[in-house]
Amino acid sequence: MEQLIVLFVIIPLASAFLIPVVGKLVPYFQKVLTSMVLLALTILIFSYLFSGSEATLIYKVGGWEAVENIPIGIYLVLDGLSAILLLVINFIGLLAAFYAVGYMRRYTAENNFYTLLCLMIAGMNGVVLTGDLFNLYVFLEIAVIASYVLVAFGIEKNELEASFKYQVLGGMASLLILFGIGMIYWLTKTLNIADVAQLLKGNSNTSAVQFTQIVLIAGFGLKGAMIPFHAWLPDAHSSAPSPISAMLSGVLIKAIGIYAILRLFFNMFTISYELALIITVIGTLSMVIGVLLAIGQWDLKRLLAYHSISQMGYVVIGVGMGMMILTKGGEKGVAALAIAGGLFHLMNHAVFKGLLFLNAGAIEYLLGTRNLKKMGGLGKNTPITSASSFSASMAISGIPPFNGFFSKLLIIIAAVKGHFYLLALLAVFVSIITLGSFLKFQRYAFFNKTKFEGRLLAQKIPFTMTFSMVVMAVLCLVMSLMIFPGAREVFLTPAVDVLVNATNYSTTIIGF
Amino acid sequence: MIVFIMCFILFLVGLYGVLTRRNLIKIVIGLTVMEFSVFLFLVLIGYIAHGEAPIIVPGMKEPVFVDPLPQAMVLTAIVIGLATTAMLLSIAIRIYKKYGTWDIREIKNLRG
Amino acid sequence: MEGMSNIVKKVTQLISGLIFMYGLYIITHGHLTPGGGFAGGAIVAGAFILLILAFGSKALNLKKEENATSVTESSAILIVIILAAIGMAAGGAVFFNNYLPLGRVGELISAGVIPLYNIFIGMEVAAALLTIFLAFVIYKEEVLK
Amino acid sequence: MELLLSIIIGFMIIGAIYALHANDLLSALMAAGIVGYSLVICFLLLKAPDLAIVQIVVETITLIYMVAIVLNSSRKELDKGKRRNAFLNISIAVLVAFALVYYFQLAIVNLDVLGEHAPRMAKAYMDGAAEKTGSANLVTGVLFDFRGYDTLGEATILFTAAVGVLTILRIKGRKEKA
Repeated sequence: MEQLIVLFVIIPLASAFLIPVVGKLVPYFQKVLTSMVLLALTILIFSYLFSGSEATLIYKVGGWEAVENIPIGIYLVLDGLSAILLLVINFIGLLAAFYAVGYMRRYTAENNFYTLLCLMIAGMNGVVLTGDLFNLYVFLEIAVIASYVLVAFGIEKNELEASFKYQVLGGMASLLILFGIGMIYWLTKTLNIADVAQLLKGNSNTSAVQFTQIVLIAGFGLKGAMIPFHAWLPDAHSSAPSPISAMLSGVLIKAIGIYAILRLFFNMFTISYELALIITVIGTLSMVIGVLLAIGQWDLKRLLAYHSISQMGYVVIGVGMGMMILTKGGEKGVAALAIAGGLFHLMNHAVFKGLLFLNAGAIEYLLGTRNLKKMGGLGKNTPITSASSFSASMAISGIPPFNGFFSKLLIIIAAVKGHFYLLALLAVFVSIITLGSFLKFQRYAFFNKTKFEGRLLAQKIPFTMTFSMVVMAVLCLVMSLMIFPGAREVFLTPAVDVLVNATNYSTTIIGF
Repeated sequence: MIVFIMCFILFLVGLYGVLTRRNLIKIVIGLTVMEFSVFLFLVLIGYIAHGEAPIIVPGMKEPVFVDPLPQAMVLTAIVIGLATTAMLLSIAIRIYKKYGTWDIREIKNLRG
Repeated sequence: MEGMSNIVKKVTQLISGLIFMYGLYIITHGHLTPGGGFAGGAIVAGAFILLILAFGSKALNLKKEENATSVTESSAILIVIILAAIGMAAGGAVFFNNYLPLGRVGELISAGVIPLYNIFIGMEVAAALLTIFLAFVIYKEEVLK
Repeated sequence: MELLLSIIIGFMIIGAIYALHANDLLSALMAAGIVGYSLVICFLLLKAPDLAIVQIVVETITLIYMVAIVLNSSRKELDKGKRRNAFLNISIAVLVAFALVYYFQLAIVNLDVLGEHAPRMAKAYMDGAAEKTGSANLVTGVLFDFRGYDTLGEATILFTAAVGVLTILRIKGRKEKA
């Protein structure tokens, strides 16, 4: 299994380079190749998860062994946290790519679409796997530049503007991250995350380290669209083609924004109380303001984009609370519960937000409009879309049988146990508003009496789109089983261990 | 010490340009200025006094080399900057064709 | 985009061959002198851009050129990733392993696989920059029409 | 050395400010070019010949791209009505800049000064580099052998940019509804 880690990056890259060459000659080549590649990667990550090996796998690119215990090459590290992120990236990527087979017939240059999708996934896989700071920056750039283009794929006026704003803010965030990496290299003279963790173990409260932490939070916060930096998200996610908004909202802001903050601030910097406070405050702001902004929206995709911000807030407060409890020396059980809630919500959100964007795409495919007021009466002639959208809406607003309920429940229980009563109250309040706005979406889109007066663009939704939606809808139910001891050990516990006892990340690598 | 502060000031000038300029091309220029300052910052960190350029010339006796790692990082980052600028320019020219102006405020009220 | 005056055309005819050769020199001597795949590739692309600027876009069928450059670009980087993957099969069975003999420092044929990487990455950079420039030129042609 | 560098960076700052406030876009581009080429001088002073070559060529190509776009577009800056509270904006900007610089200065006060850099990860790259990678140019050795994985990512980024520009500048975005 050790040799197979690199395949997560080589296979998507090789297929991305192959598609422009072969794609022009063989018509269906790029669609089939992309789906096969992503299927293979999903099976690979499932095999790692179910092998239950628990050991963090380390792959030294180029075969450079550590010299006097100082790592000199680039290390690829696969542990619990990166495993569930890889699962989310590749599985949602597979479903989005399969969905896109039917949806992208309306667009020209499909060859480039599949190349850029493979590059984005290769970039995200590279970010999640790497154990080296500058390598994280390079692969982050690959994923982000591919997403800039995919946002502006339809080259309409508003898509170009949205992509330009996204690119300018994304470029600034990348420079802040590079600036932060420069500061870390200045402090510790090394780029390997585990090595930096060893060096920074002692003096983690000097002003230089705090300045670096703030710069990095600003950079990754901008990439993860947290509240003070969320300006680009509604335009970018609403103007992208639907499978891409599903990937952006469901996966990209997690793999690049949240994962990087978790990895750097838990495993690299020694966790401090002020840092945990900043992260939790940002999370709460995102949660509350995100949902308040979402209420007044009538454009379906913008509504979903704003909800992404507020749901990200849930994940961030879950993890922030865990960090606060750990630094305050509270009992590890509650901290593990909070972090488990945050990570579980991260996986759930990827599924139901992806499904909601796919539904929006199906509706747009049929009616050609995204405005809730103009929609209506879809309940009858598109049973599958309305059923899957119903299950996704119930999941996002946290109704019992669906997975959203269990992850929010974990977060709220942890908040109550950790005496964060205000956070628990806010979490419930935001969940109710989310339910309200999604009932509005259901009523207007599916159960509205008024017949849709415009011309139907297509009679029926292609098979590939319905198949992906059905699979995701079923997932919304199946994933709630992850809370029970059977499945939890496989998925959640290793990831939570990585974050709770954060220091043994560096000991396993350096001690190696 | 003064050099690092000047470098940071250059970063702030670029940031000021990106945030306040209304012209699309000037925003791209502001971004490139920010890139320059970050590249300079990285190379400044790797400089060693009386160090030699990191090329092994046969006639050298016991040379002290400047740190090659930040230089490798900056070489990669320069080409990333070129790729980002090319992307920004291609979108800027497309927006210019659709609206006929480089000015953001003009674009906002043309959009209506 | 119409070409420039005859003086510029004549000078370009003389110089662009030289620039092209200089770019190749920088690529192939990447592991001996400063420069390498990236710098050399950009210089080679500069030579071609100079030709297009001087002789205007009528001189060559741009659309065909663009496809040609994007295909060379994809194949060049495909070869780079295959070279790196060969490392997995040969030597220490590790990605990006330097499996060819290193030879003596300072000679042209030394440093194992590095010159091969240099050459193909130089090809890829030149083709990428040329594709981007051709895309701009073709787009301005469409706009003017 | 430090004095010489700070003078050059001072000129770069002035050039950048002019580039952002120039009326005509072409002169703004020229000023941006000056800033780019003075960066090349800094690289040469800091003993980084590799970067000097790459920066010169990349700066030239960036200028060619920008001028190719701006040449026959509306180059005059549309500044309808000088900003009424120009003085207020500038003072706010200077104040914020001063606060950030003060905080940055506080952060770096006890870090190594320019020149005193004891490499830790890079030490293995430098001593005995000829035997490990066999390349006389250490930076190429680091780029293609110690950290070849970065360079693969790097070449992919250029590939993405090329495919991206082709996608964005294509003529028709969507097929007409049949």
